[in-house]
Amino acid sequence: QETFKVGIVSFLSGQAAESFGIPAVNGAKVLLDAFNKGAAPAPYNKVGFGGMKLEFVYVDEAGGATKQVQELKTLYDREKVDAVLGYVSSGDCLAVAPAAEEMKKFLILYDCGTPRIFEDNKFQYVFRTASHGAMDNVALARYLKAKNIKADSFNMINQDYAWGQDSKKDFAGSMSKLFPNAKPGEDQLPKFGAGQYGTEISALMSKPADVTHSSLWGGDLQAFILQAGPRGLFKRTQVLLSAGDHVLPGLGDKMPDGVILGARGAYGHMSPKSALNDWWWDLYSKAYNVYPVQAPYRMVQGLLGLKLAAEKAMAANGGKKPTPEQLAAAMRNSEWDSPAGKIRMALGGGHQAIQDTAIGRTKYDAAKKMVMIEDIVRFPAECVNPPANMDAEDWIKAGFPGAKNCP
Amino acid sequence: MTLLLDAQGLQKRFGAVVAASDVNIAVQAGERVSLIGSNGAGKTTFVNMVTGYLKPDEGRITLAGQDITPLAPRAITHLGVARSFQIPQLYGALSALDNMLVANACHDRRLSFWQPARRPEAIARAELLLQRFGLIDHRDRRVSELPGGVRKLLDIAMALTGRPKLLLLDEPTSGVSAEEKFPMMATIMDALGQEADTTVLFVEHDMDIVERHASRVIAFYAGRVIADDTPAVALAADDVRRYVTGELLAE
Amino acid sequence: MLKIEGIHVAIQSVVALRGLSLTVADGTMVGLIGRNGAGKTTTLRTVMGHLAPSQGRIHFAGQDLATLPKHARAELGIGYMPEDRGLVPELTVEENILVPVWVNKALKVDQRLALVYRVLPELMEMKDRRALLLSGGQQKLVALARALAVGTRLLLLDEPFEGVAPALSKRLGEVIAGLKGTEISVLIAQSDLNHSRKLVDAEFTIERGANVAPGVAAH
Amino acid sequence: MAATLSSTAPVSSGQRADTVGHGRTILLGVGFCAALCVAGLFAPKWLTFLVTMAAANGLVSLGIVGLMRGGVVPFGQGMMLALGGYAAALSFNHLGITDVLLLTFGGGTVAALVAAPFAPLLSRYRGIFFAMLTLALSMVLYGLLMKLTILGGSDGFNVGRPTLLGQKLPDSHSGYIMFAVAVVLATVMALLARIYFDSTRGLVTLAVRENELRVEYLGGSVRQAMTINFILAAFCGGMGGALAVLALGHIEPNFSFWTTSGEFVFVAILAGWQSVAAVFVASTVLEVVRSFSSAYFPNTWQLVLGLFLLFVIRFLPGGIGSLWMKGQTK
Amino acid sequence: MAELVTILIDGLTYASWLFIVALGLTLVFGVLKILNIAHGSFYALGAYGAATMVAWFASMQFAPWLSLVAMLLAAVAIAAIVAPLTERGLLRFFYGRDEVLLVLTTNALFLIMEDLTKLIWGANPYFVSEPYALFGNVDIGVQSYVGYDFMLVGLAVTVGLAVWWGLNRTRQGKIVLAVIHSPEVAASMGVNVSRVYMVAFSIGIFLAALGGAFTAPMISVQPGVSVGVIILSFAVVIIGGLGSIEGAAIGALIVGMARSVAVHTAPVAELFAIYLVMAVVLMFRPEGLFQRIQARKI
Ligand SMILES: Nc1ncnc2c1ncn2[C@@H]1O[C@H](COP(=O)(O)OP(=O)(O)OP(=O)(O)O)[C@@H](O)[C@H]1O
Ligand SMILES: Nc1ncnc2c1ncn2[C@@H]1O[C@H](COP(=O)(O)OP(=O)(O)OP(=O)(O)O)[C@@H](O)[C@H]1O
Ligand SMILES: CC(C)C[C@H](N)C(=O)O
Ligand SMILES: [Mg+2]
Ligand SMILES: [Mg+2]
Repeated sequence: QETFKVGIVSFLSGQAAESFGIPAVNGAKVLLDAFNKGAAPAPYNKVGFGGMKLEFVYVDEAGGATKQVQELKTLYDREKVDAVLGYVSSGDCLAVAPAAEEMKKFLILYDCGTPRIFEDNKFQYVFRTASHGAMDNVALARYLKAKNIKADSFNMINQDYAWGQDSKKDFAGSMSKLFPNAKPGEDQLPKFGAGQYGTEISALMSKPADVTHSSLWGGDLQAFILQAGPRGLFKRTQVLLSAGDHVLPGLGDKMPDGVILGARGAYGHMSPKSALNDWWWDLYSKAYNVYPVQAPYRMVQGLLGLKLAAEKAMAANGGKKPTPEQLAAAMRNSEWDSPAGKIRMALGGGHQAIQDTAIGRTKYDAAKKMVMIEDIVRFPAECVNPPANMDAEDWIKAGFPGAKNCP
Repeated sequence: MTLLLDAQGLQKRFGAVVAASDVNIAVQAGERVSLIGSNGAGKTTFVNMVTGYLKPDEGRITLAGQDITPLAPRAITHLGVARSFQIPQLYGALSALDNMLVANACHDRRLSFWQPARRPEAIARAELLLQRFGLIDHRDRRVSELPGGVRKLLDIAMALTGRPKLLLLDEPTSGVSAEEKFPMMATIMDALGQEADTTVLFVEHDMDIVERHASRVIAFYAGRVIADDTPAVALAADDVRRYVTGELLAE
Repeated sequence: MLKIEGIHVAIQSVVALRGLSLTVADGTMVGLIGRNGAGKTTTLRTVMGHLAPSQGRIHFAGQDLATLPKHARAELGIGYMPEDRGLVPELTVEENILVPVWVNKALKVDQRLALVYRVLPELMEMKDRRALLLSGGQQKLVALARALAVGTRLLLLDEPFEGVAPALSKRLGEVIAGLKGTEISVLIAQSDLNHSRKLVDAEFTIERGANVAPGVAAH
Repeated sequence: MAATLSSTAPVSSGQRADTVGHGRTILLGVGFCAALCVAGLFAPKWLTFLVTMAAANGLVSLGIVGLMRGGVVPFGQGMMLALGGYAAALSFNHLGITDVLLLTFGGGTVAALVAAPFAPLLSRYRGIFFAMLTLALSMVLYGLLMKLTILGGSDGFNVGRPTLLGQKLPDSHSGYIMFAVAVVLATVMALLARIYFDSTRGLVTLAVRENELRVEYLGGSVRQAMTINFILAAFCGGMGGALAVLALGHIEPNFSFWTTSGEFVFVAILAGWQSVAAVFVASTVLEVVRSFSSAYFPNTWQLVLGLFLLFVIRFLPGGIGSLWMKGQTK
Repeated sequence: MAELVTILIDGLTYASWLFIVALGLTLVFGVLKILNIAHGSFYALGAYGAATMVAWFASMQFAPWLSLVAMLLAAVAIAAIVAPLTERGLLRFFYGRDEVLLVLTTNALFLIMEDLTKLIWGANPYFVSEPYALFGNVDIGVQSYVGYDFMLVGLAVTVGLAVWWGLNRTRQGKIVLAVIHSPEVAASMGVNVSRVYMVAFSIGIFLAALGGAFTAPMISVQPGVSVGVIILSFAVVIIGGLGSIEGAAIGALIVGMARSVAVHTAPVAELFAIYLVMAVVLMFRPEGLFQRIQARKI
């Protein structure tokens, strides 16, 4: 019997392992099991991929983009995987996408955020099954507007690589449209993995601002919160975290209340009510004793999309294992339901997904010993993602044309 | 006779230690001068200043009329000054032959990127000197494994490859066994004899060797020159007998 | 006191000693004579435990040294003066002399210092100079003093006269001669017999790592 | 891959086999290179790619070996990799130069030119300070590359497929052709390195490592030797960088990051300083170990790699080269 | 003016933990001639150890200030158990090898310890932030500082003085100098060289672990904390001069200040400010600010 082999690439070591790589891989593991048993709810209830047994190969994403390009070639050529699904870091995505394209092999980017990938390139074989980072920053600015939060001035602190740079650009752009009078202040760009932010926090405090935006994530974000909390930063400024949900289970009561944050989609405590979501939530939390945050959500939505595309391709080719071309054709412009709502491959010529998202405010629940999220505002995909054939930056600059029914 | 080396009014201090105090030494071409003195008298310091390793605090050193005080060791070497060392300075991990080949190569100032270092004519030249110093049996041994005396000889042989005008030997025989000292000194002097008119200054503690090989003796004490004369006269001087040879009791 | 029986020692792959034997009787002065490379230094380093013999044994005061760690020799009262002096450049002359005394609980600082200065009064005036400033010969003197400070029973002196000016070498000779008749035994490694002929009670000649003519010295 | 097994003849006592003939060396190198190119035709793609990268990285390490022979080890050779890589990548994208040979030599030349003004300065440094100063310089370059958005900023950028002598590389064989180019270039550089190492200058470099003072006292210039070696190492590093970029299709500031440099040093030490062939063998070995351990021990590959390193350092102190070069060090 | 004060304070607090770690690095190098890349791993171990200890103390309902003791104990435990194990079990087989080879050896150790820590403590982060609040806050102008940071400065000064005094003013220190200069001669003089090595290594590792333990409250303790520390402490000891305590202090201050000035005035330069300073210092002082005395060669 044939097997369909997927390379799963995510951080298994280093500072991004704990909050991203490992939960994501954990998500893949429970799902693999469910798929192979045919235990997922319809329409995902076929065994494996259309009857083919599914097999995963896990690879560590740590070590830099160059290493990833090498590893990717090895996955396709030596491990003979039929598809690769991976990459948290935008830097890695930018590097591997052209390599897969050059090799004419099927690749799904499941997590990374930089909008540039499908804006600067045309790909045949590469897809991203989740929204890019523009969504998160536009949504934050819209949330401020919706909740009427004072934002006459704003500081920013972001990591110094594609994700951080693009996030700050998109946020500043959205602010200048939605809050034309808001003055930008500090613009800190510490390097990825810095760990110690005392000096940056001083700099932020030297220039008091109404709101402070950050797209920090992983260990960096945790360290920043631990250091900034006791110094009272959260009391002096409204902190906005574009991707902050994943640190909540770990930080617990160390997370200050009232921080506005997103999850890069309607994930975790902001996920919508649905049968699929309930199934997934249970599956994951039973296995790992913690609820799924953004990384496993994005993993599951990528795998679900891949499964449907593979099965669609098999239906078209008479039940054989699909070639990369057939897979790509099936995936392009497709749509599917995920625990976080509908995923639509709407941008980048049908290669880049858009999805709904939500933003909320933290509130520690002492009884549950858990950080909950309140004041949630949901944003339909069109409100926070550019339309097809438009780059995120231009769309923001143009004042979000096409966004309708926005809260 | 022509004046080859002329050191005038050399002063050198190391903190509180006076290593040279108004040292004036003139050496004629072709002389064989022995530097003697108690330990710490400043003999090595003098050699170091002449060869540019140390700069005197004051004073001037000329070589054949040219001021060499400000020059670095390499420049002075190119002017025809070579030296050996109290503690042999060799290339420990290389064979004796390779040590000689390096000496050869450095002496040709134009080093080549492609000409093999181990080409027959270079090897032949190196072997000739090894032969002359009785080192040919050690040709292929790693020099860090060679016994002390052999290393001393090799050190001197390397100094000679450049056919120097002025050769300074810092204690060439110390650490060499008694039976070998004299033959060794003879070997060195013979080897020198075959190079035309090399002037030699050698630091020495063994007065028998001084008497046999020096045409002139300069004695140091506490950074000063306390005697400068023929061996017979210098070794008989009271200060020398008191401070250097120890024949008179120090006060 | 010290008894070396047929030791074989190789340094890396070079065999330096082949079956060397030698005895230093209590209170005597023994010369180990040989040309350069004969293996004198190797012998002393083996006694000090820095090289391990592949065959043979070394006994000191009835004890087999093979089982002892390197640093235990000083404690037994062996003072060693290495060929290259081995002073600590940052420390003063006096501190250098005291290093072995400090680590040896049986020795008293005052006593040992007094002894050393009595035997080598010229050290007094340089006692506060850093060792790095000394000339080669001066360093020999200090190294001898350091060996004396700890060597209550046996001194191992490696080429004590090498590179030493005649005046000083006379002094050294006197100092060593002055140890005669005390309970201290001495083993002097020498390539140059001139200095030590008169000193020693017995002489062992070594050539290519083996004994040549073990014998009693001629006075 | 390249070059000679032994031309510095063993210094075994009494033997006279130590005059050098370049002929045999060159023959051996060319033969080996041809064999490898043929073998590449039958090798799986991942293996040819792995060897291509090993050859490119090996070039960088070859430069380090050249410096190591003079007693210094740079911990910032990633800087040369980056210089060569960026030079090639930028020429490709902005100047339209696409020929792989041209780009590779261009990369080497740019790295050498940038290194040249620093070389006399660096020639004064030894030991860990040389290592750290080169590291500092490479990190400054890293910082600049991260910040200069015209150079792609922190994420670098991608490069298309190069051409060879005016010919486009066909889809099906581009990997093999890059492999063959890398192998040939590595062989040429290895042979040149062998000739240089055996030259009078090469011997003086060895002498510098043993005793600088004596070199100066013999009339040789230590600083000149170090300066030249540094520039040559930069050239090798630049070539390696250009090749790596063309094979990978991607470049980023990480090329100049200190951990990247560390790997080149590791390869150089793994190889030892005696044999040039060993450099490429070591480079391949490291690639293989890393690639397999990260595939088969995704959670403990660092542990595996670390144990491998320890094993090599402990049991092959003279490097892989010492397995067949029983030379100068006994 | 206020900005200047902020810059100085930030630089100083950053320098303090860095100094503690770098001091250990410089000590180990000074005595054992090993530039220890795995130093960062011991820092991480200290942080993990503190996480475990503090949590245990908390579960025993001990008074909050005792968590400081817990952190200290963690560092001591690592110095007492892991350091001798590493030194006896691994490093001693490499003594006397080339400096650079030793760097690689410790690099291998670093890789191994990275995965080992993960196997022991898992990938989840640990938070030890309780002690961070122990010393309250200090308000200076617009800034609010955490008293703990100032406590760290005090700790750094204390530790620095203690080590300096131990090495320069005690017999033990002079004996260590003898070992540094020549282990063989020192052993001949009766010094137990392997013990000196082990103790010096343990103290060095203690300092790394101490640094890790006392920064643990400010960071999230998780895989990857070791990497950043290594290169920073390298920069410190290189700027200061290898093996020099005074050098480590000045080096830490320079690095701390360079970073602080960059972050406050030109955030773009933060990434390379430290290396730029390091390169400039080395250009003028090729062996760092404080150089070790060399024995006379000729
Ligand atoms: N580089 C130096 N630093 C400090 N002091 C020095 C230095 N070189 C020499 N001295 C001091 O200068 C004095 C003269 O030393 P020098 O080496 O010239 O003596 P020497 O006559 O060669 O003695 P020896 O016969 O013992 O070799 C000594 O007291 C020595 O300590
Ligand atoms: N580090 C070493 N590696 C290899 N061989 C060595 C080493 N040290 C000494 N040897 C060899 O051991 C033999 C004995 O050397 P040793 O130093 O004991 O001689 P020695 O009698 O003390 O000579 P000297 O009078 O020159 O000091 C010599 O042949 C020498 O080549
Ligand atoms: C928040 C993160 C998921 C962002 C992502 N790691 C990126 O680099 O694009
Ligand atoms: Mg002298
Ligand atoms: Mg000897």
